[in-house]
Amino acid sequence: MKEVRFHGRGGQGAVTAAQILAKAAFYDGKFCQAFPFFGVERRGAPVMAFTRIDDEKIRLRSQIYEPNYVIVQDPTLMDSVDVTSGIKDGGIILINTLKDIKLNGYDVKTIDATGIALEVLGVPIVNTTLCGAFAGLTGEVTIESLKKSILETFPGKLGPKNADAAEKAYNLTKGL
Amino acid sequence: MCEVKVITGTSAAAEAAKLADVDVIAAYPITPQTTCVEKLADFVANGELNAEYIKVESEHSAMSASIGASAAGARAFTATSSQGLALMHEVLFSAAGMRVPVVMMNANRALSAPINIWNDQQDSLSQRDTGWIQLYAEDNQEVLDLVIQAFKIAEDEKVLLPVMVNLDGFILTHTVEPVTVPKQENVLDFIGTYEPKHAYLDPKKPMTQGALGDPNYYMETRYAIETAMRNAEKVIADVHDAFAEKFNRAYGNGLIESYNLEKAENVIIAMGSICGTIKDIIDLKKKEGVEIGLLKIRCYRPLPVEMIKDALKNAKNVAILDKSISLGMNKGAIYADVASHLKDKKTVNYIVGLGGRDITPEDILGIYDDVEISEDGKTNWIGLKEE
Amino acid sequence: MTGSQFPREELFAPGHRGCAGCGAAIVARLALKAAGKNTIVANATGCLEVMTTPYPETAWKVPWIHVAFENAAAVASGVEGAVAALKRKRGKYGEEKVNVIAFGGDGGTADIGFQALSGAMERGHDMVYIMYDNEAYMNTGVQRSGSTPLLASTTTSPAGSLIRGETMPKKNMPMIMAAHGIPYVATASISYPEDFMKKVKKACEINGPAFIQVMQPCTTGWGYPADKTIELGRLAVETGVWPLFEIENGEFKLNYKPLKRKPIEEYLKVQKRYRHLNPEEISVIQKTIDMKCDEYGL
Amino acid sequence: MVNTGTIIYEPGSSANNKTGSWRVFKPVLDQDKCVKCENCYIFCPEGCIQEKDGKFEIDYDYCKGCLICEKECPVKAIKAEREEK
Repeated sequence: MKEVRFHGRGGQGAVTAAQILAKAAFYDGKFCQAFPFFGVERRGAPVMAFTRIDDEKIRLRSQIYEPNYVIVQDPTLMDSVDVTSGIKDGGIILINTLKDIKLNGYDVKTIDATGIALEVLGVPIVNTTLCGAFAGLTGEVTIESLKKSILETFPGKLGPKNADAAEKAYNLTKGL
Repeated sequence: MCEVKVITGTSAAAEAAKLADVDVIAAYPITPQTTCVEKLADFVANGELNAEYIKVESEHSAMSASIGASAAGARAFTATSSQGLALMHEVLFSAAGMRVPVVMMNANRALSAPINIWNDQQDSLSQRDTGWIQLYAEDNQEVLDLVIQAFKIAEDEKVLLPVMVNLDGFILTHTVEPVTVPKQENVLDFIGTYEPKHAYLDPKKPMTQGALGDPNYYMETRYAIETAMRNAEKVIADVHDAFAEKFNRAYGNGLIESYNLEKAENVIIAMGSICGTIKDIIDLKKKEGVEIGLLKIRCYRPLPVEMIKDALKNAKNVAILDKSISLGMNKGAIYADVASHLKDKKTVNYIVGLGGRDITPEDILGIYDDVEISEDGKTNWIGLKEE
Repeated sequence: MTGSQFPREELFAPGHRGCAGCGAAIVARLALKAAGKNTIVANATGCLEVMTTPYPETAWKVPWIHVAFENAAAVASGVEGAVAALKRKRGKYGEEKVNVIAFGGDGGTADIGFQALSGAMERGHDMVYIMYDNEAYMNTGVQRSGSTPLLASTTTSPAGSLIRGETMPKKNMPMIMAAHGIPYVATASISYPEDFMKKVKKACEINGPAFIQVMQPCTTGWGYPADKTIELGRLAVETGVWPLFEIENGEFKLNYKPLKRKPIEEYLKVQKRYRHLNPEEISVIQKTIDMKCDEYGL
Repeated sequence: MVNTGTIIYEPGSSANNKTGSWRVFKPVLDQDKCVKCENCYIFCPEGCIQEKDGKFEIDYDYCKGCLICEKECPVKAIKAEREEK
């Protein structure tokens, strides 16, 4: 089983991202589960969301304490939240940033998801872009399934745009 | 053909109500139930569900309107949680006493104070004596399947009681996972149309519902509900079996589910989503050559006591998990109900997950270890931070 | 006057357990005569409910439902929803309009049932809510409600040496209902049956919510001989205590204006609940009634 | 056996309960004086004054003796008599 933890701010779509990833895994023929950290956070406050992916039916109902992957939507979160908490050996932390961030002892990958989102979507909403980057980096979900999941999540004009943003990030991170 | 959707537990409940082609929905929003009634509102707004959606001003009115609709002969559905369920308390008795087969989804959530929106099962367990059939889901698929089955159980002439389908707040309500959604024609073929013979409101055949029952009649009406509850045991099993045959999904015998109970001496009794985690632990230990078991209660009212006793005949040490607490007794509701029927075994009560306290696989492993050494009749609060 | 000015069909049967001279029974009987047999009734807990349906007997010849005290409007909402859905989906109830009428006493309406009533009215259900107002909780033994008038003595607002009965004026339900913007609000009295029945009929015909508050003297709670039920209702109107009016689509219309209002004392002196009043207190009540009548153009 | 849900299927079955025994005073209608104004008919809380062949008749099976009819009769055609019990 692979476990992913998203760090975001209320309103940035972390929960949606976790669900998009879960659905993408499902389209790849895997079992999945996605859920938010069950809080009362409002827009702007730090939030978490989780995705589980497995080849077998997922029955486990506890929260995720030792993720394989961590996705950070906003680097300023790292001032108040320990994004490295519990991460498994060999785990990857994907951070949306312009800077070259290093965290001692952790495999950190960075991407300017905000830049891609602004360019493709016209708004700094990075959740789908980061999903694309995650797919490129880890290969846990295929880009085809991810795009299908995104198109289903955003019916109408937003769908193709978000799928493009994800694909752009995917191509930048593939094989990194 | 079915369609598999990656959806939340509340969406699964809403999908099931839609498949059942409900006539009237009366609902009031409360966390973590809201996404169910939002989804239903979408269905109605888009013409996918032909129903009257009454946006009531409270849960008390939600239940009252549901009773009115069902008493008039309509298939009625509502959903609530926690404080909302507590607010309904008075009229829950009325629904059962008036024998209206309302189906309700309840998102299990803790009760105030302090205010807490997270999961435990205190809300529904506190309603155990209202005359409602209570069913509990382990995952989102079971939510959908239970809501469909609930209509068929509630509307059965041998039952005619309201049914509450419970799912753990957030743990299921806000978690997406794959759910197989059957075709509506198959569901309607399975549950049929609601054509009540006992209760409807039609000027062509006037009847009086909700009469005064004086001491000459009242006891008989309560006994009739108890009889219907006993009838429901068989109906729930039959409906489950028929559902399993038609839709290819089974859950034990419909009332309880045994998991590795044949060889296990140390077993857990539990209800709801935690059963999934427990099954994982049981499989894990099996690989190590250790046999432990689970008895999942799917139907809490009517409580299938004989089935439980029979399923546990090989068990020695029984850990009973409760996500509720009867204050002043230091026991959870399931323990209080079940332990007295297991006198030849050691029973230990574990109070877990109150107000959303997470229950980890390590907690479950610890309970299996503890039940073997703990003294009989003890109560342990798991994860309690003691000063 | 000859011929039948009133419908002869009786939809409210005799044998009910109401007190001799019961005003609530007159409300139900007249309302059903006006509404006709294509009617479903939802009843709040209260005198009317208890006295008409001790199992296994019912006084009702129309479909009737009771659930609890505070929820008649919510139950009626569900019934109305069911009727709409079953008509649309399964062709039930035929072509004719089905009236959904909720009955609640003053306690079940202005106090404990107020929230459910407000919700039902605001949601625009096609229903008629009839508040039968006897100005106290009669079913439980004459306790004060929000509809109890100033200085009336009840068992929970007793006339003592220090406190002289109810300290607050009667809650103004018709105006509160009018503020909901519903198409029809009216006051009525059982002592003016033509007026009351005309209003019930109109309320049934209107699409959307209608509210009628009908004054209904109570021999037991008010303390007067049973034969004076109608006389007291008439005195309430003639003295200006209970003006008869309609508010139709926001337009206020006074239905009856006495040539000369009778002094309030004539109304008060017949009733035990006002027996403790001294002339000064009677003049206080007279003043409040005068002010209200000025407001309503009486 | 109590009906499921304590539902009553016989509309108007309260008529089984003869409330006439409650009476202390009995209203007696003088048909010669009656002008058929219908006051007694419409104000009766029991609905036990009904028109039959052009005449109003009081059903003493149900009349509780409230005497609203006597009070509201404009021509004093109804008189109260003490019940002989």
